[in-house]
Parts: sequence; structure tokens; C-alpha cells
Amino acid sequence: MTEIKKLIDENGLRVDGRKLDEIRPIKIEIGLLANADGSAYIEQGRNKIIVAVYGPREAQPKHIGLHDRAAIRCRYHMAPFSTDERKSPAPSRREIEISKVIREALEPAIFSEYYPRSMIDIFIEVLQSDGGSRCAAITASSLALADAGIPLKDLVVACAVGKIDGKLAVDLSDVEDKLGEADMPIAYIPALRKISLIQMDGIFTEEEFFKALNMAKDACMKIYKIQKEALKQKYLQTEKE
Amino acid sequence: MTEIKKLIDENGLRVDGRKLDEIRPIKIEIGLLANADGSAYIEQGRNKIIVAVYGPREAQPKHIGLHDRAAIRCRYHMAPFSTDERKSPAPSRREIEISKVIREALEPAIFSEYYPRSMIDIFIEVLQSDGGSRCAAITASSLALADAGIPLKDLVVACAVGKIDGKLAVDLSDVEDKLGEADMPIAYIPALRKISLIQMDGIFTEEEFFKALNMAKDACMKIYKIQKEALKQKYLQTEKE
Amino acid sequence: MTEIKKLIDENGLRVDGRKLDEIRPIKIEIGLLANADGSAYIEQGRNKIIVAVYGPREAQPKHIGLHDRAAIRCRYHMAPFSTDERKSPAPSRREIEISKVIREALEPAIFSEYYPRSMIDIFIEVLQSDGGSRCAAITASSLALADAGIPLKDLVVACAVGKIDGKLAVDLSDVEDKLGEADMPIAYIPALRKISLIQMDGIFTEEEFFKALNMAKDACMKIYKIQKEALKQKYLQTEKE
Amino acid sequence: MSVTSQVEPLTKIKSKRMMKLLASGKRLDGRGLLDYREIKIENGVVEKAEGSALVSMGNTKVLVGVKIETGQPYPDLPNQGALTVNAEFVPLAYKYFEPGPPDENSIELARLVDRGIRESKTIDMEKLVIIPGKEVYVVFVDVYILDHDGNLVDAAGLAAVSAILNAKLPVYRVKENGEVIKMDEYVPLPVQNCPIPVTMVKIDDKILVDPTLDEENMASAKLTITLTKNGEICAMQKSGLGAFTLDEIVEAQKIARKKSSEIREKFFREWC
Amino acid sequence: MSVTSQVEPLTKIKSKRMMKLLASGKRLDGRGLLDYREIKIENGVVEKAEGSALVSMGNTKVLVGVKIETGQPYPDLPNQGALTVNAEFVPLAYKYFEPGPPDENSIELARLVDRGIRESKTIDMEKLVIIPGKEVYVVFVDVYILDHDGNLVDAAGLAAVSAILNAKLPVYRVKENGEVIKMDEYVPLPVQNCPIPVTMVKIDDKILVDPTLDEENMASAKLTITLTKNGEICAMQKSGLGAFTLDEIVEAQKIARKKSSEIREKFFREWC
Amino acid sequence: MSVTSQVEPLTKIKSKRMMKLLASGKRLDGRGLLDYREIKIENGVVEKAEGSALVSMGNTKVLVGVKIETGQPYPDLPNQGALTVNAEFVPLAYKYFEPGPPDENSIELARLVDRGIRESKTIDMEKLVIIPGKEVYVVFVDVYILDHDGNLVDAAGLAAVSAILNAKLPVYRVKENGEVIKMDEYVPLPVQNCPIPVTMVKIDDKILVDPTLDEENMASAKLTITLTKNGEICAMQKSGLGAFTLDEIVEAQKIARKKSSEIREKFFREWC
Repeated sequence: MTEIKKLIDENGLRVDGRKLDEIRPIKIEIGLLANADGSAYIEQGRNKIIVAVYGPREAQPKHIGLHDRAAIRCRYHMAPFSTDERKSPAPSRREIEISKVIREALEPAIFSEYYPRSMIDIFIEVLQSDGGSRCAAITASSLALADAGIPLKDLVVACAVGKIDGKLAVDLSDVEDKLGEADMPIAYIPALRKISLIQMDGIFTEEEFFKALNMAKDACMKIYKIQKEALKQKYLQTEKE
Repeated sequence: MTEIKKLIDENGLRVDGRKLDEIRPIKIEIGLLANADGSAYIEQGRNKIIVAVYGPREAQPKHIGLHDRAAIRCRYHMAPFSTDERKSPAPSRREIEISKVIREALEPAIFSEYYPRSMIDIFIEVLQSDGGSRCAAITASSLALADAGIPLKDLVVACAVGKIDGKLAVDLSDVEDKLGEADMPIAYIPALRKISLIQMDGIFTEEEFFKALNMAKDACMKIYKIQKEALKQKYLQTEKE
Repeated sequence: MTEIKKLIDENGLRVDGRKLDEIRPIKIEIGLLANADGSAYIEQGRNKIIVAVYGPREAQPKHIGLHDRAAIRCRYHMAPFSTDERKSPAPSRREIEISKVIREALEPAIFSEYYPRSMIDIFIEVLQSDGGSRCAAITASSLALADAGIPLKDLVVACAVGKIDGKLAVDLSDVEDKLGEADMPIAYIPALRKISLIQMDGIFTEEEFFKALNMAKDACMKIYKIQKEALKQKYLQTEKE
Repeated sequence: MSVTSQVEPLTKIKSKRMMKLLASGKRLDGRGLLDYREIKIENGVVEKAEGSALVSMGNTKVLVGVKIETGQPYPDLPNQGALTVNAEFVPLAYKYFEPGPPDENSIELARLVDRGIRESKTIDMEKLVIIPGKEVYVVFVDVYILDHDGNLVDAAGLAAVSAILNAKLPVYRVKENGEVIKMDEYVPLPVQNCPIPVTMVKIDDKILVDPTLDEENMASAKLTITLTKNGEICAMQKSGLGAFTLDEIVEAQKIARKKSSEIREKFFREWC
Repeated sequence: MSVTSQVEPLTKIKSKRMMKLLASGKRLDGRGLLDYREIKIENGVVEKAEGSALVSMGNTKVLVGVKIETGQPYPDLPNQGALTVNAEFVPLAYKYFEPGPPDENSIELARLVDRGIRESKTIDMEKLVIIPGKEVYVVFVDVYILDHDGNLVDAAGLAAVSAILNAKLPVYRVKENGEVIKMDEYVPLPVQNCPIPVTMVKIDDKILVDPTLDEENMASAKLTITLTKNGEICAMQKSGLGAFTLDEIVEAQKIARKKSSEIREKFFREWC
Repeated sequence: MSVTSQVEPLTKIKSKRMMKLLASGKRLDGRGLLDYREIKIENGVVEKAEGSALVSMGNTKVLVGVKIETGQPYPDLPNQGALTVNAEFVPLAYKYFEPGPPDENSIELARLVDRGIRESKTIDMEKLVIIPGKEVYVVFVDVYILDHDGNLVDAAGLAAVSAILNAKLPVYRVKENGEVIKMDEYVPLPVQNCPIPVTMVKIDDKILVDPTLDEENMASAKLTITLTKNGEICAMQKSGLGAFTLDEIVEAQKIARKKSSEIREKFFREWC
């Protein structure tokens, strides 16, 4: 722990061989759960995340129902075996905060007003966590929502930009997140050209911040393509069946 | 703890002097609580267990009510002073599981369908625990149900058969349970000739299992007689009053 | 901790220079919170306590509503930084008991019957605690109730009498409470000439008890004057505005 | 958060009868205002507990078990054993008791019983030290309500003191190397006092001792006063939505003093 | 407190069809009464866990992760490692699962899987000691339900055993001064048995193995029997509102014996 | 689980007036879009706390108390003190706050304030070590909301930094035998930076700083940007059901930069 690790080598490559603006390999599977109304599974680096969507269904308990829109319920949860040290199954403060920001990242893309007094449930289970699990979870959640047939303004896609060894880099892995100097996840809704999640910790100068914003947007657009493709494959496959 | 204790002596008798197929002394008292609709107290070996039944009464909270039958609520709970080491009053995982299997041992004997939207509460307090407390609790609970005037297909009676020093023996005490090789509690409803609880842990060969089943049934029938007698005494006494 | 501290000096004065029947300096501010329907702040010695009253409002959840009177909800809570050692924010057994006795000290003074099916909330936050915080909280709570326009039979005022170095003394401070031999808080409703809270721990002879009761009442009447004055100032000020 | 609780109302007939009887100094069950119901104390009913007692007071039944373990002393009291009083209002005892963590009523009862024991120095806590500052006896007093027909405090207080009186303290030996060994030997707990709580309610300006549940539901306020063997007051607690005049409290103290010595004489040894 | 639970009723058409098929020994999905759905076991799916396995049984999907840490032994078992089995019925898996602490169903499942592992001595716990009485391995078996279409116990039991079989145990070295150092080296867990649970339900006096959720909802009672490699019974559990005759239990035991050896032969190595 | 929350709607008249005013760059309370309400900081209000500050921002009132204790360091950071930020939304402050464990809003606020302090290295945590790897200072920052009229984050952030600045650190001496003794001496906390959060909301495509509760209820989204003394961004958080364009975020960053230095100049010493 005490040795200072070099996160960028002499060739400008990162610990896992990536370039600074290169995202990790992504694998997506849609509709893999039988019970859920919609579901999606994502692997991004070593992240393995599964998302189920239930709904729209009647708000339960009733008092959470809203008269003018669907209530979105969102739970980001990590399996006890998803981390290096076993995690207690009880929700941590971190999981509670992330559940909230993910919900608020997804809500602007959902036509919630179509379903007053209903609720839409988004259940995220992190089976294995690497850095950037909240972003991968958002990317998968919007696919699960689409798979459930929930009307969306567009998919939501998310990616972080961070700072490692003083340089900006996209889609930080676990070790980069821990040893790096800053991390800024954003969620983007391409059709609306809007950012629905932005968080940051670490240190950014103004200049770095502007650059990071653009890098994040570009990375999001790459992932957006992969999302769209996965959705297309799923529909083609469904039609064949 | 390290010394290996002999559980059966040269005369084939157990630590407390019993024969292998001999149940522990049982003392039963019915209707001892003033507030409960029905109640029973049982001593079986060093077990001291008291059971109260409330109901049928309106299901509360309403959502637990069932449209076609009474909801049975059952709680097996150990007093903090009932064990060798003080037990925390919060329900343990063991108590939660036992509450469920006891409920499911009793339900087949109750004419639940007579009381839709109602609930019947069975509250079991183990004041002192010896081995086999779940069985003694079932035996007492069916008496408390009868005392409450809940219509029953028959009493439910329960007893365990275990393996100690390689031999099958009925109604294990605490020390036999701890040092023994297997324990299989069953609950029996004589009039239905049905087994409504069976659990097992430890190691049984097929042959042992068959033999144990029969020994358990025989032991149950012995306890059933004691149950019936206790109920009779209670009614005689009530008539006199 | 082991050294025995003298709580009364050769001149009969206490650690903070007070005489035996002298209360600590009191500072009261009424109506300082914008959101609450009524509020009051009290400093008594080093106690700093703030009280908000909300209501009468519809009972929530409904089942706590009473058909013939308002339900009073009361919460005495200590800030984590209010004590010498940081206090966990979760309510302690002591806080739960004090919430109850404060509620029962205030209820006899409230015309609860005017507001069936409603609730009146009294939220007490101890920002800094010295001895006698429950008494100071009662004194402030009745002012917050008055400020909220809740109809009262009279203000409730509270003060403790304790025994230090074998002598009776009013309004014990923290150190006196800890090292003293007895403490008896009482709450008094002057217009009704009634005691609505009395608790005691420690050792009182019969004679001491009678004397303490009278000293407590006298101390309450002194504080009652300060209460009344604070209320008057508040109304004068409100009229000016 | 403490909330005004629902009280189960008596039927009109019953409450009228109660009030009429009270006017002539009588009670529904035939007692005078200052009479206790029959008290029975059964000691040692739970053999696995170091001490235990079952107290019945009319239909009210309270069981107390005392468990004794070893543990660290409180940091600020390195030379004293530790005492914990806990009360369980188990749903078996009353139709409105719900399972779950202790509510304000059971916490209040436990803390009131605790104050009686602690302030009267019932147990000599300084004798409960095994290694000063390191290992002491921890005494758990668990109050278990089995049948609730009012006056739980007095029944619990009597049961607690009785269970403490019959509790056996396991003997530990400290070896030279500091190891602590449990011996197969027991001595009594070092008891030096017996606090006796007396609970009274006020109904229609009358003071009654040992209220039944019906009487508690009709009462405007309740007061417990606990007295030591020397006649000192060691704990007090008012509860309920009403209030007492000063005179009523003075009167209640006299009553408590009288009733506590009657109970003491009947049930406890001379020296405590 | 355990409460009779709501069961989602099948549509009339579906339940009639199920009953009709059952009468002729068939099931809704075409299986015979004693046929399992297709079982798939995928090992090592979670690399960060010391062991893991994903079992699917028809539409039922259960993931088990094994984490191994070090800690103190249980005071009464100083020379054994520790084992903890926990089950999460996460809301992702079924519309009626709610987030929150484990309920009675997940506790029952975890304890049943635990009994199978513990009683069959699946892991040689005595080999999991680092410093006797002080530091041992703690094995966490976390059962994660991903998709619930009935027979969670068998899927969980198979996944648990599979995850244990592929788990790697980090090696620790104890230095002379007692310091414990984690080496960059792994060995397999000392596994010596594989308990295989077989779950059956009773519908209309018929015994079916590997019930779907629809079948569980129609069943009067359920029975799990877990067998070791030597054909011994090591765990059993009846659940549900109904009951079994003695003969049915005897029959169920025969079925369980047969099905467990079929599964064992198909998925597990000879020696376990 | 996070659930879309109810928002208390403004009356139609009020919301119309707000929108009309906004169109001309004004607000209900007369402020310009980029004006803060009057900020008051009162230091040292709770003497028992090692540090404290009460911040009012219009009707919003937030009290922060800092307590300093000693304890073990985090295992992965043996040479640093520990910091814990906690926030209580006590029911006294707002009619919709309920007592109970922290909800998502108070957790989010606490974690946002925590990030500002931690990332800007407000406190030099490496100076908070008493015995490396064994005993360090633990700094508790407790945020207490007293009156909620919007913009809790900025008020909490200012109060936290102010309380840290006036906190006194008790001095401990380590004796040769390793014993740690508390001296009767205090020094300031080693403070090296002051993060200033600036919170903005978007209403009808306008960016407003320091929103009132009414404005928060009308806003589609909220953004906090926290800046260090050197003008670096050290924390950021978007919340609310809406979203921002890239341009809006760029604009918001400029505003935050300006407002944070105004606040810094007015309330904090040059060096931080």
C-alpha cells in the first residue's frame, strides 16, 4: 500500500494497457431474467452488474404514489462477495447515496408523467465491482428500462473521467480510482443533450474541468453506440424467436 | 469440552437414567394465564415453556389478512435467562426459523378456513430450554389452541429422535443434543395420521432413518396420551368451578 | 474521578458560587425558528436547549389519532456534540424515558380535548447539556406551545432539588448531579397548583423529601416569573412589529 | 418519540360501578383503597438462571431471571461490578403488547426498577470485582411480564429483589499469571438492602394502591415511590396524563411508607 | 414473528390444466413427476470472490459467492475454522421480494444449506486453523437469488457446494513472533463431501421433484432431503401449510436418494 | 431504496409571481439571481464541543459541532487521523422531517460536505496521529439542521469549515511505556484549506444561487460546486429530477467560482 504505483507508463499507457481516452471493454446482455419486466447485464472492465426493472405497477405502499407522475424506486446494492473484502449485506451510506443519484440520473429520460400513481422499480445488483460501477449501472439500467417497454426520451449513458498521474483519463478502473487524484462521473442523455448526473471528488483546475467534461461526453457517446447496438441485437433476436 | 462423554452406560441407560425409547417426564398445565384466550405450560425434562393463544381476532395490520382463511401468527421466543449463557432478547436466526416451522406444524391441524380475514396468535416463551424445546413448544401450543376454543382437527404432538453413541434414542436432552450425532424432530397429528413437521441434522443411514421415524411416532403417541389427559383434567376442573 | 470533591464551601456556597436555594442564570428566547409553529430557546446554566412545536395538525399516521383529544408527540433528543463524550445520534434508553415523562408533564396543561384526531408535536433538541436538562426542556416546551398558540391551562415550569454534601440544593448543575446524593426533578403548573412530573433517584429521608418538595416549588415559581416575563417581552415585540 | 397512547375504555356499566364503589371507599374486586391484592412469591423457578422469582399479584404475573457473567467494568467505575436491568413486555402477556424492541413503557419500567436497586445499594457492587479495572461480574436482571393486570412496577420490583436475594454468584479464582478460572462453587450475591416500590393511582381524587389494569385505565395519574429498609425514599416516578397536588404527593408518600414496610415484613428477612 | 403468507393464486385455467396433467403423471412444462429441469452450473463467475458458482435450474438462477477471511474461532470450537451461510432474496429476483434484512424464508434457506454443509462435513473445518484458539479462517457462503422460479433450496445447495469446490484458500504464514502474513499463494479448500439437497412438493397426493414456482404455489407441503456422498441423510426440512403421511415421507426419501445420486454423478467428482 | 419524493407545491399565485419576477431577473425576496441571502456565522456556540459554528442564511439555520476523540486509525491509513461527517435532519427544523436514522437526503448532504473537506485537505490528517498505526485523533463533524429554508448544503459547508477552524485539539502525551495521557492543553486543528460550496438551481432555464425552499421546490435540478482556496474544484453534485446542458454546467462553474471567492473574502482568513 505504501509504494507509489505509476499509473501511466512511458508510452502513455495505463496499467491495463489502455490509452487515456479509451474505455474498458464492455459486454452487454439484455432480457436475461425471466421474472423481471426488463433486465440487462453489463460487464465493463471487471464490473459485473445486473439490473431488473419491474413496472409500471401500482404504487405500493400507496402513500409513495404521486398524482402527476410515476414514482421511480431505485436500489443500487452490492453483493457481499462483489468486493475485495466481504461487504455486509446491509446498505451502506455510499449505496444509499448512489441509489439516489442513479435515480435522479435516470428520471429525466423517463416519460414518468404517463403513469401517475404507479411505480417503476429499478433494482441494481453489483455482482462484482471495479471502478465506475455507478456509471455502468446507469448504462445498464436504461437498457433494462427499455427492455421493460418503459417509454424513454432516450437511453441514458454514463462514464467517468478522472485524473491519474496528473493526466485526465476516461473510465477509471478500481486501482486508478483509488490511487488517482480525481474522479468525475457524468450521465448523459444524447437526444436531450443534457447531463443528468455529475459528481466529482478530488482536485480539478478550471481548465481540467472543462477538458474533463468534454472527454466524458465523448466517452459517453462511444458507450451509447454499444448500448444501441445491444438493443438492436436484442430486438432482432426477439423478432427471430 | 474436550473430554468425550459417554452418553449410554453399560446398562444401556442414558445420562439421566432413561432407556433409549423413554421420554422425559412431562408436566402440563392448561389455562394458567388470565389475559390470553388460551394458554398452556409444559415442563419436559428441564424445558419450561409457556404458550398463549389470542384470537381469532381481526387481522392487524389489515394487509396480513387472508380472504379464505385465518392468518396464523407464531412467535417462538427464548427468555434471556432461559439458556446457560444469557441470550440477547432480540430474535436470533434460529428463533425466526423455529417460529416458521412451528407455525407450519400447527396449521394443518387448525380449521383456519372458518375465520377468513382473522388472525390467530400463538406466542411461545421458553422460560428454560433443554433439548427439544421446539417439540415441547408444539405439544403445548396445540393445547393452548384447544384451550382458546379454536376448532382443531386434532391435537399436534411432537418429539425428536436422535442418535447418541451410535444408537437411536427418543427425546434428546440438551447434553445429548450437543454431543449426539443426529437429531430429528417430528410433529404428528394422530387423527390425520400425518407428519406436519420434520427436520433433521446430523447423519442417518437409510435404515436408521426408517427406524427413527417409527420411534418418533411411538414417542409422539405416548405424549399424545399425556396431552389428552391434561385436557380432560382441565375440562373436569372447569366443569366443577 | 477518585478524589472526592467538596460541593459546598465553608461559606455555604456551591461550586459555581450559588447559594443552596439559588437557581442558575436563565436566558429565554421565544419564536426564533421560522418553520415551526412555535419555538423557544432556553439557556439555564450551561444547558442550551431549543424546542419547536408543530400543530395542531392532522394525526399522521392516522392510527395514532385519538377520538377525544389531540395526540401529543414528544421527542427529547441530544445533539451528538451536546455532551462531554460524543453521543451517538440514535435515541438512548434515557432519552426515550425522558421523552415520555416530559410529554406527561406537559399534557395536563394542554387543552388537548379541543383537537380530537389531531396531533401536536414537541421537538426538543439539547444542543448542550448540563444537569437538569429535562426540567429546562419542560420550561422551554411550554413556552413553545404558547408561542404556537396552543391553548394552555397555564405554563408548565420545572426545576430539580437535589442533595449535595448532605444538604438540599435547587437546580443542580452537571457536576452536582454526578457527585451529589439525590436528585428530584419536578414540574409544576401554577394555575392548577399541580405537580405534573416528579421523579427521584438517590436517597431522601421523609423530612428531606418534604423540604425538597417545597424548595422545588419555590424554585419553580421563580422560573415561572422569568417565563412569564419572556412571554410578555415576545408579545410586546410582536405588537411593535 | 413518545406519543399519547390509546387507552382501552371500560364499559360504561363497569366504569359507573367502579366510580360508585370508590365513592364509598370500595373497589370492584372488593378491596379497600389501600389494600394490595394477594401477593405470591415463588423463588428459584428457573434453575438455569443464577437467580429467579415469579411474583403474582392477583392476575398480574411477572418473572425475573438473574444471569451473572463476567466482563469489563464501566471505564468510570473500574472498581465496581456492572448491573443491567431489562424488561420485556412479551405479547403473551397482554393483547396489546406487540413483539419488537423495548418500547417506552418497558424502558421506563426497567429504568425505574434499576433506580430502586442501584440507589438503595441493594447489591454491594464493590464486592463484584474479580480483577480491578479489568474483569468484574456483570449482573443481568431480566424482567419478563407473563400476565398483565396492572401494577407491573411493584410486581417487577418485588420479583427483581427476590431473584437477586436467591441468586448464586459463581466463584472465580485469579491465578498468578492473571488467568481467571471459574470454580465449581457458588456464594450468595452480596445483598445489603431491599427496595420495595409502592404504586398508587389517582381516580376521581382518590388514591388507590396496587391498581388493576381497569383501574390504571380509569386513573388520571400514577405514582411509584420506592423505599429502602431504613425508610428512605430511593426512587420515585409519576406517570400518566394527569397531575397531583402537593398534598396528594405528601399523602402518597405516607401510604407508600406504610405499605412498603408491611410487604417487607411479610416477605423479606429482617436485615433487608 | 412468522405469519401465514399470501400465495399468488394461479389462474383457474392454469391450475385446472396442471391438475389434469398431474393426474396422468405429467407437468405443465412437459416433465415427468420425478424429472429435474435442466441444470447448468457455471463456476468461477465472480473472480473477486474466493469461490463462486451460478446455478440455473430452468428459469431459477442462484449465484453463490464464497469469501474467505481470517478471524477468531468460536470460543467453544477453538480448533476449527468458522462457517457462515447467508442468503439474500434480492428484489431483482421476484416481484414480491422486498429489500430489507433477511426474512424467515431467506433465513430458513440459509440455515438449511448451512446444515447440509456442516453436518456432511463438506469442509474439513479442522484444517482451517491458523493459530489454534486465536486465528482461523472464516468462510462466508453468500447465496444470491437472481431469478425465482421455484426450488431455490436445491439451486442454492448446488451452487454453494460448487462454489466451495472451486474456492481458493489464501495461504497464511505465522512468523516466529506470532505475526500472521498473507502469502501470495492459494490452495483449494479442504473439501471432503458434497451434500446434494433434493426438494419435493406434494400436490393432490402426488410427489413432484424440483417444483416450479407455480407448482410450489399449488403444493400443500414441501420436503427437502439432503444426502451425502455415502448415501446418508444429513439434513431434512418440511415446510408449507400441509403435512405428509409416514408413507409419503418414506417414498420421498427413496426419491431423494435416487435423484441426489443422479445429480452427483453428473456434476461432481467421484470422491465427493 | 431511493424513491421519487413528494414536493410541496407552491400556491398558484406564488409560483406565477415567482416565474414572472424570474423573467425579469428578480426573485420573490427581492434578490438578484446571483445574490446570496444575508449570511451570519456565529462561532463557538457550543462550549462542550471542541469546535462549533451556527450559520444562518436567511431563514436557514445550521449548527455544526466538532467533537474530537481518540481511536484506532483505518487499517489502510495507519498514519492518518480519522474524519466522520454526519448530518441530522431533526424534525424541529421542518414539518416534513421525521425522526429516525439518516435518510438519503441527510446522507447525501453529509457525504458532500465530507468530500469537500476531505478532498481539499482542509485538515492535515497526517498531523492527527498519536501513535502511528495504533492511536489517532478521530474528528466527528456533526451537522445539525435547525431551520430549513433551502440551501442546506452551503449553510452546512460553511458551518463545518467554521467549526473546524475554531476547534481546539486536546494534546496527548505518549509516555515511555506507551501509555497515552490527555494533557490539560489545547492547540488549534491543523487547518490548511477552506472549501466553499456554492449551490445553484435551475428554474425555467435560469440559474439562481442560494435557493430558498420555495425555489428548490420549483427547480428542475440543483448543482453544488465546491472550490478550494486556490480556485480548484474539489467536489460537485447534481441532484433533482431534471438535467443540465453542458453550457449550463460551464456557466454554473463560473458563477460558483465567483461566489465562493466573495464568501471566502468576507468570512475567512487570507491563508485559507
